[in-house]
Amino acid sequence: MTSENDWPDSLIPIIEEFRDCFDSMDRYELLFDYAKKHPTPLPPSKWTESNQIVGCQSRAHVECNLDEDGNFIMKGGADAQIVQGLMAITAIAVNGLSPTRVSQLSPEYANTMGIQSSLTPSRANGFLNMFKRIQEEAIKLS
Amino acid sequence: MTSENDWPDSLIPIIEEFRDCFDSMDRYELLFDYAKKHPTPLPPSKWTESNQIVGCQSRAHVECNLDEDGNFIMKGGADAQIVQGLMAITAIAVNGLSPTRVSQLSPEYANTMGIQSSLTPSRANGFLNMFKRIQEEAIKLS
Amino acid sequence: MALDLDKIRSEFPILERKLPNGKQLVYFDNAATSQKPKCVISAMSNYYEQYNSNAHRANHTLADEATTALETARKNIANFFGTNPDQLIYTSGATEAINLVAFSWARQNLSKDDIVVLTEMEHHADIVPWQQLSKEIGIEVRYVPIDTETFSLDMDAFSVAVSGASLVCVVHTSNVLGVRNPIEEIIQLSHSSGAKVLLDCAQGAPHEKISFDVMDADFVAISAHKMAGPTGIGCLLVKKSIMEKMAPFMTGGSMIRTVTTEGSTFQEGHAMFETGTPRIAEAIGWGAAVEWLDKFEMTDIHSHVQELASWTAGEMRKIPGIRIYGNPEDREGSGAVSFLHDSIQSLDLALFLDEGGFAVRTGHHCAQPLMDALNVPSTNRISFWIYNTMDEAKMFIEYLNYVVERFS
Amino acid sequence: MALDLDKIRSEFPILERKLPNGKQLVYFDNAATSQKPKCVISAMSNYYEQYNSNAHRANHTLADEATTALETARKNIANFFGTNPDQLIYTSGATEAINLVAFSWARQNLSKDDIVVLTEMEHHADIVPWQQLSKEIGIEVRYVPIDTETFSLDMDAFSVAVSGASLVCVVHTSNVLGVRNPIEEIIQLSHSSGAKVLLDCAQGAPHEKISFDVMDADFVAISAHKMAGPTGIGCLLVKKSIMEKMAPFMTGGSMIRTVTTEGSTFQEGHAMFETGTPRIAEAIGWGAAVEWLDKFEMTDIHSHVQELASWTAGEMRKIPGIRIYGNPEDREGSGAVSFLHDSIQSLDLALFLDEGGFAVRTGHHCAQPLMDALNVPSTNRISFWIYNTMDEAKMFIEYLNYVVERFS
Ligand SMILES: Cc1ncc(COP(=O)(O)O)c(C=O)c1O
Ligand SMILES: Cc1ncc(COP(=O)(O)O)c(C=O)c1O
Repeated sequence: MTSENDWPDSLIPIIEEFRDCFDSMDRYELLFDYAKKHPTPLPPSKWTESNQIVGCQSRAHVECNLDEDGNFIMKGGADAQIVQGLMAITAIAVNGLSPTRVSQLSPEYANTMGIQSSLTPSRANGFLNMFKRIQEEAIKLS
Repeated sequence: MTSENDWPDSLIPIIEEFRDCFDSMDRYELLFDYAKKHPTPLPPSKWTESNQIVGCQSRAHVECNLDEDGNFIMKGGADAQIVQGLMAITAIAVNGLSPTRVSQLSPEYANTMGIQSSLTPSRANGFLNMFKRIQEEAIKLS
Repeated sequence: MALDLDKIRSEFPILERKLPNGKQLVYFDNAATSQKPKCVISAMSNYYEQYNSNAHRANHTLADEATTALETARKNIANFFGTNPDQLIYTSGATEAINLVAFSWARQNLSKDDIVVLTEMEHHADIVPWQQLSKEIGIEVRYVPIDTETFSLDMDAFSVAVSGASLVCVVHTSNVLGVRNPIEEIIQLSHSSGAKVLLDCAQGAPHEKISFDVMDADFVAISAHKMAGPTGIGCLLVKKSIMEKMAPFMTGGSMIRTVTTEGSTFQEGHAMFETGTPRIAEAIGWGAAVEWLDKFEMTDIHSHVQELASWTAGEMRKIPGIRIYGNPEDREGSGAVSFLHDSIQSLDLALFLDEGGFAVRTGHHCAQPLMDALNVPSTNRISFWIYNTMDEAKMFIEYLNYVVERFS
Repeated sequence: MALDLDKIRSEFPILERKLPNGKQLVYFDNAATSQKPKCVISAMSNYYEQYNSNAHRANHTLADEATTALETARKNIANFFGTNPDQLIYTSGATEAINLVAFSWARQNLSKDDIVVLTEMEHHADIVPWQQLSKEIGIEVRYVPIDTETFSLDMDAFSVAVSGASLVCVVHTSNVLGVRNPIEEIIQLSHSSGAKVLLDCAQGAPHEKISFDVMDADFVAISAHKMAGPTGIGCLLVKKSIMEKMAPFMTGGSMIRTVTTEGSTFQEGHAMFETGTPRIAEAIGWGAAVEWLDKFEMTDIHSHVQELASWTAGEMRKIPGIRIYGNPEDREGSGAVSFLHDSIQSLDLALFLDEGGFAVRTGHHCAQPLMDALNVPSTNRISFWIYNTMDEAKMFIEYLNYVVERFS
């Protein structure tokens, strides 16, 4: 598992940004912004039962592949913007890494960013389910 | 309804006897004695579904008739001696009265004798069910 | 008579709750479950601390006290619902009550060619048991549509659907729309075309006095937990003459008269349908709840809720992008306000509202066919009850305005 | 390790109860229902006072807390019974658990020619559902007799009966005799002849650690209220592979995945069998009860009960006219002592014992076929649990002697 000073480079400025937030509503606003900046969105037309994340309250779907260089690419889509924002940040973090690296990543960043603490346990669970799903896919792809 | 000074004569000495009891166990002992002295017992061979008193915890059966003089006769049988004792006393009280008189009697004597207060509500209920049944029969016979 | 809200609120310990983020709880999820006054909670604790014992066949004092309490509760609850205890069967809630009708009555009295009429407004509890029955014995299930402009049942369609039907199952008050259906007319039309009527009063009972004998429905399903009572209990009210046509459902202790290895005979009346150790504490709790509710007039509770709902809905309609599903300003109905914002997704809005301390339900509310009819996947829903205040409503409107301004 | 009885008793408020006649309560009706420690009562009050809310689809804090508590309880209860939460279905008690097997599994997997094996020792809850199934689909029901001298199952007869059977339903520990059946042998014999096994552990669970995964039964039925938990809840433990072969029983909210007017799809696993608003307070209470019980070793509880039972039974055997049905001196078993006096009728004795403050059960104990086998209409039964003391046992013997002397 990665430790804090071991985050993917792309994640570091995002973590800083969230740490500067004043309160939860600020963080949510930032998540809303990120939702719009998802680097590899999965459009609703591609949402299927097989790529759905179970145990999420909102609908959330992920599809993971390798690009031509063998680097990990996670496409994601969710109906709730806050979930979409979390997915976007996750995609920014994992896209371009090796699948092995992805499978060793820790989901702790959500905590470090102060997001997880403002989620109720079952929503935090939804996030962890998404993360687990991505790592399972990464293991399959590595 | 009868008031206290209106009990059938046969009941008066019994009430006195119970009032002299020291405690519930004494009263139960007396009920046991009366169970053996039932003037018109109904033997178990005559217990049928139609003469069973519903809502009694123990099995209890009554059969009511008029004798050749048109006086009320209640035959009773129960598996529990305490119920049988209560039935015996009731039989002593009502046997030989006119059915109209029986239908106007009050079940209060069980209270006056101190018996009802030592019965739990559902047992007291059982006694009242028996009494109601006898009165219904008395009305039919009058 | 106006309700003394300070006094009422002081009887609900939970209303003082602060959420982990420090915000004061504003409980607007009453259609999901109501809060319980102290007297209900303590009636149950008191049972456990003073006379807990298995009821029935009571030959010791504690057992007798427990039995008496259980049956006294039945009497009081039945009385509250305008009927006698012989017509009340304890269940685990409205869901089990409806299933009981499906298993004990419908499986006995309906067959392949029978027709059951439902509405698009039904809760899943009043849909799936009938779909299952249809799969099993082939009954036809008809759905009466709603008018999505007026949010009311299409009574013309109802009149057509009821013809030839054996059973009509209708929600008294919709948990999503808050709409109260014209049950008097429904009962009258159903009976005159020879159909029995099952009313799902899960939402109706907390808002309107249910008078079973007067309303003349054949079956009424109710949950305690939505009307100040505990979880785990509810009832089915059934007309005596119809109860006699019901066969046992679950079987075991208490519901039998005799058991031999050759076969068994059963109790009559409600006892036939209540097996196993009774929900004693729950019945006592519910009994305490109706006793508490009886201190008020249901019409006063209703007026209070209606005032909150109509003010709140009015203010919400002024907020850009908010659309309300239902007619919360109507005099009838539960005052539940289902709504959506056109750009803030319902689950995001749920999170924002929770962040502000507002307990609001979001989702399909176990009424997916209604969601389909409304052509939405889910709604946000606020719902009021006796202890909610105008201040809470104002705080909500203020907060909702802030959220919409910031996030839309 | 010896139990600290003073400390234990101090946790049960009811044990200080005086009856209306001034007598101190001696609670010897534990096989009917156990008393509840303060922590169980307050876990439920605390739920109602702090975070009462409808569970599932939790999009506000309270609902999330309630859901988490409900599922944490499931985890802890499953863990207490040596299995994982996926194999635990909440029911209203052991009775509903057995009915669930009859409705969801047996109606799917058995037909006319199948054989279900019961014993003469079963509680009505484990007889009537099978008789009903037999009436409905024509399965054969076989009863394994008991040896009325040794009060144990006739295992030779069992070996014969099991051949060709599809399902064997056996009570782990008899509520009347206190006898613990050789369930290991029963499970082994049943499985090797291809039958599934349902154990009625209503009486076993309060006296012996149930390790579902180790014991390898297919179904286990348990009631919370007999093991320090509240009324209105219990569970069915089911092997995952078998749960997959079960069809829905009661239907409605929560157990569905999708509902349309065309039809519905269902959840998988335990969620398929739990519909309607969950028994939230009850699950939380039961969770607190297993947590409390987990502070002790079940073997210590058992030794304590066994010591009381065997001393009491020994003394009772010295009283003229008393006959005991069962072997309370045995190392195994629940220590329930069923008895009769040869001249004092059981209901009279019940009244005398109640007068002395002793809560004792009297009747057929929902086991009429066993009564028939024993050739008695009813018995008096005392049953001990963790908080009973040798002093209470001595008072009982003294009082019973007095009653017998005075009334026989
Ligand atoms: C052996 C046995 N099985 C089943 C039951 C039924 O349990 P419940 O009434 O809690 O459903 C009992 C309790 O009375 C019992 O003792
Ligand atoms: C209209 C309606 N019917 C039925 C139910 C089911 O009630 P319960 O979950 O208490 O069984 C509900 C509650 O969610 C409801 O709102």
